[in-house]
Amino acid sequence: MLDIDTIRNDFPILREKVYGKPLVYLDNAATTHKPQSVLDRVINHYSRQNSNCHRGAHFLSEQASAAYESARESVRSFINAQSPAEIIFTRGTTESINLVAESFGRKFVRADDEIIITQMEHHSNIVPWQRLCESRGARLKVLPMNKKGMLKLDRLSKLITENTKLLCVSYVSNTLGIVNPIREIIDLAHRYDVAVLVDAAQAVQHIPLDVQEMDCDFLAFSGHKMYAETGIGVLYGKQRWLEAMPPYQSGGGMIGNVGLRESTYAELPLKFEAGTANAAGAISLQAAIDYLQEIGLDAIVNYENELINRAVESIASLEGVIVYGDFPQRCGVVSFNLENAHPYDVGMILDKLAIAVRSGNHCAQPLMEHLGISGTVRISLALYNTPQEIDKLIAGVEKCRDMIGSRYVTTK
Amino acid sequence: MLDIDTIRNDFPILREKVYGKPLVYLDNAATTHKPQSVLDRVINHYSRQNSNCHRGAHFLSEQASAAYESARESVRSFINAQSPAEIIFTRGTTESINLVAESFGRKFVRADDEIIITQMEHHSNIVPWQRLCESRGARLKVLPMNKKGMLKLDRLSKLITENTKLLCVSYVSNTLGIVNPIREIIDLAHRYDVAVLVDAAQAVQHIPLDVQEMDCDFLAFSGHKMYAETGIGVLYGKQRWLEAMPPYQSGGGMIGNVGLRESTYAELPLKFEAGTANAAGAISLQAAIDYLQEIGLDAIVNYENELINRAVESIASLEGVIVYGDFPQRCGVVSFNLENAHPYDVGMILDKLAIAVRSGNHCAQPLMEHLGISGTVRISLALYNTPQEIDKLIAGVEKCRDMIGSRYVTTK
Amino acid sequence: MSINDIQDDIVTTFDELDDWMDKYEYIINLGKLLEPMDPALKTQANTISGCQAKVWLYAEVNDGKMYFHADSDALITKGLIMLLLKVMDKQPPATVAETDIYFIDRVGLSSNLSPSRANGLASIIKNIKILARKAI
Amino acid sequence: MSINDIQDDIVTTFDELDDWMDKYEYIINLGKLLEPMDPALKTQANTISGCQAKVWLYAEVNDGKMYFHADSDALITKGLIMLLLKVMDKQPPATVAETDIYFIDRVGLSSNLSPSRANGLASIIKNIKILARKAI
Ligand SMILES: Cc1ncc(COP(=O)(O)O)c(C=O)c1O
Ligand SMILES: Cc1ncc(COP(=O)(O)O)c(C=O)c1O
Repeated sequence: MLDIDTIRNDFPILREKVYGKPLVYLDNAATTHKPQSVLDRVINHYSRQNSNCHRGAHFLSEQASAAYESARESVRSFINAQSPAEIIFTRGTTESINLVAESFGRKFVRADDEIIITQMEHHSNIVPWQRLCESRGARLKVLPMNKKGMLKLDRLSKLITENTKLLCVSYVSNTLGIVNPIREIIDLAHRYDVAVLVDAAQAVQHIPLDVQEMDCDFLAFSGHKMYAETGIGVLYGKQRWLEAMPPYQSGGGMIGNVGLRESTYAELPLKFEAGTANAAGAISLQAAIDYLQEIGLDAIVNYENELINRAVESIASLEGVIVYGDFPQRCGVVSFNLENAHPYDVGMILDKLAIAVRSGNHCAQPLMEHLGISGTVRISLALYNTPQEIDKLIAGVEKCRDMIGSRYVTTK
Repeated sequence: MLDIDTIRNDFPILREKVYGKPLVYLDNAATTHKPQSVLDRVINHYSRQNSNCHRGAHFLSEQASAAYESARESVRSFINAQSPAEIIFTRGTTESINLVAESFGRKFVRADDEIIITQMEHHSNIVPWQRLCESRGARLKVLPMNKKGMLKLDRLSKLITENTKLLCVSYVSNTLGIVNPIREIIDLAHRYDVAVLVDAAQAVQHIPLDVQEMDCDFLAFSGHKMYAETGIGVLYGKQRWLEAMPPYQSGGGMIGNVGLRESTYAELPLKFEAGTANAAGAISLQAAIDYLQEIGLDAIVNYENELINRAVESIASLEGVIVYGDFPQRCGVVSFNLENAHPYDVGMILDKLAIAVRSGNHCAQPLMEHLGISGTVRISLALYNTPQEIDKLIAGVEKCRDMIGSRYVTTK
Repeated sequence: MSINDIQDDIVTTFDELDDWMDKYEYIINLGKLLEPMDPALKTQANTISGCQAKVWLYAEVNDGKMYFHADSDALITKGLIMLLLKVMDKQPPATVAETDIYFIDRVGLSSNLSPSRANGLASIIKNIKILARKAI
Repeated sequence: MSINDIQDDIVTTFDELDDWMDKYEYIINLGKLLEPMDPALKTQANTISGCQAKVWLYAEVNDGKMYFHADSDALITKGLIMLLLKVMDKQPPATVAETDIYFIDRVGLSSNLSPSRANGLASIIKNIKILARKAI
């Protein structure tokens, strides 16, 4: 069991009040808060070892470079990559996916080739592929979902042709919280020699990842959704892909030799890290990983699963509520609506009760179209949420139902 | 006059010792240190208002969005842009330049078009243009320097043809510290309808900037070189250019509508900011601007100019030292070498005296070729450096000369 | 009542409401009172973008006054529209175009709702002003 | 002396030097003692990349022993090469290939110099080992 009181104490923002009430933060899929240990590590970096990495040869620069590379090693070990050369620091999931779209695309995607995405992807795993296909004359294909919110896996082998180059799929949906059978998907794709990019933005903070066991070709996630700073993220890529791909951005740090006419590029992973490294960001990610590992990822998984199940059950038992998706175990996220109420109204009222949820399309418009709605109310959990907070949410939703449904007429 | 003692007290890292000696940090062109007020603002953000910007509608999210946009407004006012729509937050100078190369390039650069750079550019303002020209079949032309280290401006009008689309030039050279006559250059280019991108990475922390007066079309700089966090930077672009350019990266936040086949894009500036915003980074930049403005940019300019002049004079007066560049006023930076000594040796010895300088090619290999050398020792100043530190440097360089030049033979 | 008297009136009403929950209850109940908009007017051209909820806005000019028709699929947005129309409806175009809408700020709705695009209050006001300027 | 005796010897020498300044003075002076390399051997193929200073490395095998020729344009790098050659020169290829070069760590040079690419000590060792493995 997690010691939730201690954990909550680790997060300074959880002591904040909103409209005079204690904050109930249930928008963790958008971004999580940061434990004091992460903040301390960032401040310590800037106060004691700040310097430009991999440039100078002086003491501070060596310290900063060592710290940055040690953060890379932490990430490698956290997702069990084979080599630190496979860990590229980016700004976040969106940039990681853009990197692959541009660089893998430039090298491997030709006219009439195909990229497959799924109907439940986040915009960040849709638009880069649309733009790639447009610029290359390639085709974008979409693996559909069924009514329950699950991918129609039986369609996948029919979608794949010999022109299919890449399958892009999220591990966990940011809207429904469904966990896709990622290994099955990857195995199937590999049987047809199709590479797989996994969007792990909503998985990495909830599920232990092992990229070697998964055998994915690329995997992307963001630091800010796993208790680290904004502005840092990761692209994992199998070394042979990364070796074969051209650089993405260019400039200082990613080059070998620069002549005025021609340049050669640095080795992995620096080849993909143009410009001054965000060392503090990487270090905050390392601190977040340390924090998760100290608590224990298995304990976190258990606790979060229990909590989400409790949330789903309580929400579903409310009258006049529609919960989206029908499958056994949600991961971190539940989406629902009040009948006849706009999700925006529900979100705004909950906000006034100091309950932060997200209402809208969750950057997943195609999924919304599939559901035939314009948006949902989404709650998303982190390891610091409590059963009491779920109870407050339930009371809040009931209050929304009363307010929106009531026939009270103002006299003003 | 600056109150240097107070200022130094603002920077926690300046209290650090290196090899038991007080740190003398003269590598500020690589990255500057951060005042406590910047660190406090970052921590305050994470501890009180952290949330995903422009996504949710709850209290914290509104706070974070407002803070992020207020940071954008600070930057706008700092460089006197016309509108916040012209301020794009990026990771840094390198990304800002890559954004223009990709997006302006895609729209406006065709086969046989020309881009002009100068011989003194940083790799980040060379390689993106090489790659653009390569992929588009365009030509890269180079404005040369004279022996004194100044651009041969009289060559510029001859270099420009009707196919010239863009001129990319640094305001201040990161290696020689020369301040290019930027307004003259821009006026000339505009006379031929050539747009101008200014690399202000080494200018923004030393010289007040006014993009409207300068009339540049694009301007790029990094937060980490002006006392803010790593991982944040700025691209300024004239609104009509930015409107006309296609998005760069794509994903959440930069779109209007996303269908599975087609998407529309958000308005400026969000169109160029795909993925979760680095709000903490932007806020740190705002805090750094506040810090500079509290001290007063004019006072800083005066102080830094005096200090750099003192440094140049003292270094030049040493026997056996070559100072690179011959022009009246350096900005922030001096490059030199000890005769017959490799800059690496000098850098390493100075390091052991706790004096952090940079030795090498400073990501400016073409400039090094022009000088006919493989590297220099570079010192670069910030507002917290002191005359006493320059004296220590001078003593250190003398020590280097003794050690490297001595005929002492070990008996071991 | 002058347009600013109406604005001041709204500010007073909100001042008397104790907390944000009450203020929103008030807005929601206002929203329920918004007259239904003719579905034929809910065209693409009359749709305001930049709001999380859908918003439609249309204006006619009659006898030198503007008559607004507006709707939203969210109740709170409807309520905000009601507030805006209290101030703007049946006013001359020039007045609508020139009036400084300060009640939003005074009531605390702007700091509370902006700068996120979710609400689009700013968008609605902008579009009201555009319509008014066209009608001058 | 065994290869590890030599390494231990170096460690002792460095331990006796008071501070980093003295240690570097020692390295620099070693550098001055490095025998000049035949310019004909300073070919592109014999250049090690990844160092801020230029480094050339070449090896011959004679009577089952490796004879290294190396140089750099920086004195400190020359000194580091001297230290490496003290340990590796005139040893059988298999020994060179297999020996764990621990003195670098013990002396504190690795934490002090890595992981920056400026120094390239790691590159030099890697290349020495590659040459040795080829010679086995
Ligand atoms: C003139 C110049 N341009 C560009 C850059 C690149 O900046 P960054 O590494 O922050 O992207 C630098 C600094 O390294 C610079 O000095
Ligand atoms: C599944 C998924 N993919 C991608 C993203 C984009 O992440 P970021 O905004 O950190 O780049 C998100 C989060 O918004 C997400 O939930």
